[in-house]
Amino acid sequence: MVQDFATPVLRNVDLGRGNWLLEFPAEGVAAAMRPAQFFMIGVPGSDVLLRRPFSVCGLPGTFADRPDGAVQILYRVYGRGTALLASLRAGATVQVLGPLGRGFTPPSRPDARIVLVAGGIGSAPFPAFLAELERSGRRATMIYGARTAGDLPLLDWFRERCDGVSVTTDDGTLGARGVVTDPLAEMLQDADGGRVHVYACGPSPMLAAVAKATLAKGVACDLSLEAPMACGFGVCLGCVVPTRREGGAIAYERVCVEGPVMRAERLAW
Amino acid sequence: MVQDFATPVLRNVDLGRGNWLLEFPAEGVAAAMRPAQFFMIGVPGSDVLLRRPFSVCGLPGTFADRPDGAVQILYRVYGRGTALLASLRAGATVQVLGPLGRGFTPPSRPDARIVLVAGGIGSAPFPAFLAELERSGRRATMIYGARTAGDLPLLDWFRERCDGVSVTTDDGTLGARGVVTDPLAEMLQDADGGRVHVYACGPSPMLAAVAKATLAKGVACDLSLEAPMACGFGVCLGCVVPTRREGGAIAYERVCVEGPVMRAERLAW
Amino acid sequence: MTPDLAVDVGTVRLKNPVLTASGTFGYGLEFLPFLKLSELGGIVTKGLSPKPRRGNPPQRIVETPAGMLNAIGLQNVGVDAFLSEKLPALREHDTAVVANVFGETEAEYVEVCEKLDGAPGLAAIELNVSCPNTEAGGMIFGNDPAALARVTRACRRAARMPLWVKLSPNVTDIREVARAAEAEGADALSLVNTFVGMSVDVLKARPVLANVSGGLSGPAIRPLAVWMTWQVRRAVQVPIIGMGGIMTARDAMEFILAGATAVQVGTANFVAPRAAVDVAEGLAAWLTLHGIGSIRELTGTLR
Amino acid sequence: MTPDLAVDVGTVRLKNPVLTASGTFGYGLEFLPFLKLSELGGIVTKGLSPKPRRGNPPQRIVETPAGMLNAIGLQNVGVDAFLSEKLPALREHDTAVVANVFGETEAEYVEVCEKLDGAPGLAAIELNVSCPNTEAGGMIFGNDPAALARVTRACRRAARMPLWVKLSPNVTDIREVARAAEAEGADALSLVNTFVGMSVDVLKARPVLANVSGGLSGPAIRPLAVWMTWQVRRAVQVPIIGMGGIMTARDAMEFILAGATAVQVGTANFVAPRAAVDVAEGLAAWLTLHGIGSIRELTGTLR
Ligand SMILES: Cc1cc2nc3c(=O)[nH]c(=O)nc-3n(C[C@H](O)[C@H](O)[C@H](O)COP(=O)(O)OP(=O)(O)OC[C@H]3O[C@@H](n4cnc5c(N)ncnc54)[C@H](O)[C@@H]3O)c2cc1C
Ligand SMILES: Cc1cc2nc3c(=O)[nH]c(=O)nc-3n(C[C@H](O)[C@H](O)[C@H](O)COP(=O)(O)OP(=O)(O)OC[C@H]3O[C@@H](n4cnc5c(N)ncnc54)[C@H](O)[C@@H]3O)c2cc1C
Ligand SMILES: Cc1cc2nc3c(=O)[nH]c(=O)nc-3n(C[C@H](O)[C@H](O)[C@H](O)COP(=O)(O)O)c2cc1C
Ligand SMILES: Cc1cc2nc3c(=O)[nH]c(=O)nc-3n(C[C@H](O)[C@H](O)[C@H](O)COP(=O)(O)O)c2cc1C
Ligand code: FES
Ligand code: FES
Repeated sequence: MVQDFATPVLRNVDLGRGNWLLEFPAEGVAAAMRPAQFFMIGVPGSDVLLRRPFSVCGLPGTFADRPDGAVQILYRVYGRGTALLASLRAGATVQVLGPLGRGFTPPSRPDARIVLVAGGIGSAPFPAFLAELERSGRRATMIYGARTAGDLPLLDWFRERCDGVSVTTDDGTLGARGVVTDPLAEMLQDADGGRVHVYACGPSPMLAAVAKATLAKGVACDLSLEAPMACGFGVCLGCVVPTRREGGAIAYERVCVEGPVMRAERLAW
Repeated sequence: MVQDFATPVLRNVDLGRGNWLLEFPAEGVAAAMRPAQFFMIGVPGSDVLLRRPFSVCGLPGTFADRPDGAVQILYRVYGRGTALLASLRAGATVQVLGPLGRGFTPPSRPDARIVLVAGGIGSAPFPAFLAELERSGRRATMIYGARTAGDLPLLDWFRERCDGVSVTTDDGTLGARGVVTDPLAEMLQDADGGRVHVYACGPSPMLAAVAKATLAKGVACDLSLEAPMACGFGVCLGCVVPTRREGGAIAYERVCVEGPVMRAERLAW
Repeated sequence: MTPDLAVDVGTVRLKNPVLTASGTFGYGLEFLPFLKLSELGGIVTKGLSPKPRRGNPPQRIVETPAGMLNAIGLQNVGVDAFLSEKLPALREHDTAVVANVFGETEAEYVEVCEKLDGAPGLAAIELNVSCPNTEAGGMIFGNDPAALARVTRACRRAARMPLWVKLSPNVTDIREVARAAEAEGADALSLVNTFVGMSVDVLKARPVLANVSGGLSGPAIRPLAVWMTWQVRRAVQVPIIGMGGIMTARDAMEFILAGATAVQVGTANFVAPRAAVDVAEGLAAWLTLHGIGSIRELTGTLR
Repeated sequence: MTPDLAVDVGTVRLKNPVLTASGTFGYGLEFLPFLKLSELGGIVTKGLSPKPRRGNPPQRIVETPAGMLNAIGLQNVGVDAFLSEKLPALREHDTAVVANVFGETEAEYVEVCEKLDGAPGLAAIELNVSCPNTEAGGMIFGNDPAALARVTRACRRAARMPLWVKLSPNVTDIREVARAAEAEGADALSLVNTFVGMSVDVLKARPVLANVSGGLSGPAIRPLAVWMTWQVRRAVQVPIIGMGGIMTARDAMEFILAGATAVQVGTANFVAPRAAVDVAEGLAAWLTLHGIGSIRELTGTLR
């Protein structure tokens, strides 16, 4: 179950343009962890008080040649907490709480057509998920968008493992100029809606657009949500999103416990 | 003059029992710096807000084989700030302000008998001072006390360079059981008071006892004082000690500007 | 000899002086993966209102230097669900359970107190008076000695069980509100609640929190909370439960020496789920190290 | 195009909105090794009293989480030495010099104001009203709207030059004292002064500061100070000079967006002697980056 452990940084790899891959041993928890579950990670002695949430990116087996029991997170330098992470070298100690939250579950229909939609660093949970799908002999298509060509970490890795990756960039520096919902709309047009299952992770406006597009077509859609978090395990009530209850009433549910993965139709955006 | 500079840690050597020697390049300021002047040192991004004061221990030439332009501080892990320093490895960045304050000045009398009195980590300013004395062909006697044998950093180094080091420990684990004022009193008994010049650095109660002993004998005595500091350059008024004005009135003077080295007779303890 | 950590907050005996602060420990059960509730002197629940409340829209929290702002808006399951669902489960654990109570009117406070009074397994009621009084133009109950006196008196009548009043620090002189609560029969005073603050998203030129302002907690406020503890100690006779930025046993000692019989650990629970247990164990280690038999020998011994 | 940083605090034009806070910048001259005073919008002197004061015994300062407590006790050279020794030297520098003033009685405030009024090279007087009124049982002038009104009125009569009143944050509702100062003719309000706090040496069971309590400053208090700025902005018409924990241009932007015409940098000067200049330069860079012509377009634009 969930554990709180201090662990050394094994590697902290600069992927360029502010994207980093951090690796640490997590023997006790890696086996039980699901893709899109997350860790709360802190750096003792720093001036960052609260830990920050990060999806697990690589579980044992996800990336070839990585040590047994080690996991990876893919992160982007955003503010103080992520800048601090980026300053760590191998050997530094991080304090890690996890696994937390509800991750992705593969579609129950064996013939489902799986579509992954990632916005920039929102691709973080997909490597572990793809590896899991692969192990059960399943494939996925990916739509991967960002502002510009450099903001698509691990693109080559995804290209090797997906049945095609449609790239979009706001500035047209790679793939189609546009946003992820453009290729998504195309895909959904021809497809048998009941067969398609979309998994999306990225900034909230993107997730809202993906939710809208899939709901309109009656397509199953799981979103991995973001929210500022203080605790990560359900007690501060800081990370809520508005959801719709049966009957239409609005409630606030916790991204860290009821999420981060929620069905698109539950959200009251 | 005084500079504020970021500089990499070259070495951070664990001397045991919480004593450390930190080395960093200080090209711009090392040449102008006097023994017992000090630096304010901070670690950006840490949860320690204010810098901490440390005497310069080694200036270029003090320790053989150390790189040109590098300086050393000798410090003891005391609270949060010094624990943070001890956690730094070579390559980490420290923010350094200095040189600050008024340092030691060798006695003007060429035939003066120089006695250094150090309490534990209070030995920090003496290596640079001894090296300077040596360069002008002068020698010193040392009295070096601490609670216990392990708390006498650089003792061997001092033994090589002084005309005798009298060691005292509270617990008798090395040298004479007792305090530094025991051998000091003996020395002052026989000596020509007008020729002796005492330089002392250590915890305030020790300095007060040294001041008392020397003043009673009319012996010249310079004390390197300690005080909590916020700025280190005279503007916060946080580091004051009570001094006696002509006429006997008490004033509060700044350890960081009017000190850290002050004549024993000025203090109104 | 194992050191004696037990303390008496009035008639409430705690096995150790460390409780968890309201709103930072859920209803307690969320922490079972990390600790045994019996390791704690007590727990204080999330604030309870007559009806469930859904709370404020997000963004509800933001980190600030050595602290955080929160504007949760008192989201809670309501007193009835607490009594039927949470309290029975908590009763299984050997710790003092304190129900934190709030209302928007005096009548709401009274309603919740009446429902809680005498509930089996409940050790005390703690009134959160840092709430706007909707009947009095939104003025904060706890910021006005007269209003605080009125709500304390009403709750005192409504509940015979131990009644703690949790003071707001956003006042000119906390001793005035402390005396008002004591005079109206509070059995103990908890202090402090959060300080009102605000954070600005400078890129958007908008408040970070949807609620505009929030309550500041965490280490940043500790010196202010210790000072208030020391001031209140010399103004009242009833026991004090001190809090504000306690992260370690050393921090707790500041409050205990300044006069707090017990302490609460809040924001630290988010940073490290075992924080409160670590504080209690650290206090035990402290007593052992210094050869002190009981924590009670230290309470209020600041000179 | 170089961005326009000039602001008007009433009739006082500042070349940029960054001043240094009283008590954190000495008399200004101590910073000449690090910066040109002309790089600053202005400087505020250490608080000046009728006679020199030697201040409190040590220990006077202690670091706290993201902040520090100080109990300097208003050590200063006295108004006469300031006028004869410091001001002439400051006049050589192209920056606005503001004299911070305090007294233990209304008469002392008036005496210092009269001496300073119209002194060549002085841009404004700032009243520090966070002082105990020795004639009124030690009550803090600035914590009581009526007392604040009286001392403001008296100083307003004593000085024709711009008069700023610096508010104490240790009050239930800062808008009340803000309105009182405005009504009595304050030309601008500076906020906030330090929050009262205390730190305990747990090994000695003694307060760390010889004075027992001290004033909390630094990043820890920023969210509280920003909130007070925003509150006061909507309560008064006069310009606000915001401060409390400003370390960077981003921090200064919080205050400016919340309604501060200018800001003061305090504790940051201890951490980095060029901090205030860095804030001013950072604001210029911000304007350039966002293509904004003048900082005045941003003042109070928080929605
Ligand atoms: C379940 C979950 C999984 C995540 N996984 C990853 C991941 O794998 N890789 C990755 O790079 N990032 C991930 N994130 C986002 C990551 O947690 C944030 O980027 C990080 O917390 C930012 O911290 P910071 O200290 O750098 O920025 P801060 O200084 O904390 O933030 C700067 C500003 O952004 C705001 N802010 C902070 N966090 C968020 C947020 N999550 N949403 C909206 N505004 C915010 C703050 O209020 C502040 O104004 C995840 C978030 C969640 C909730
Ligand atoms: C001019 C000068 C030169 C110095 N040179 C050296 C040196 O070369 N090597 C060395 O090891 N140390 C030196 N010191 C002392 C050193 O600065 C302190 O040990 C250090 O600041 C402690 O910081 P900390 O964060 O570890 O402890 P903190 O956590 O800051 O302190 C813990 C406790 O000690 C108190 N405290 C902090 N500093 C002092 C102090 N200076 N005196 C009394 N009480 C204090 C605090 O109030 C607090 O209660 C020097 C001090 C001065 C003023
Ligand atoms: C997220 C959060 C929610 C809180 N909710 C409540 C509450 O419901 N009732 C209450 O009395 N105090 C509440 N508080 C205040 C805490 O109980 C405590 O008084 C305060 O946080 C100071 O302690 P700390 O610095 O250790 O967190 C809350 C604090 C936080 C951070
Ligand atoms: C060491 C110190 C001394 C101070 N002295 C004064 C003073 O003499 N007069 C005054 O009005 N404010 C004084 N202050 C308060 C500051 O001017 C400022 O209001 C406060 O520190 C908040 O700003 P900061 O967080 O940027 O430091 C002092 C603050 C400190 C830290
Ligand atoms: S982060 Fe605390 S409840 Fe979700
Ligand atoms: S440390 Fe600030 S005046 Fe000496």
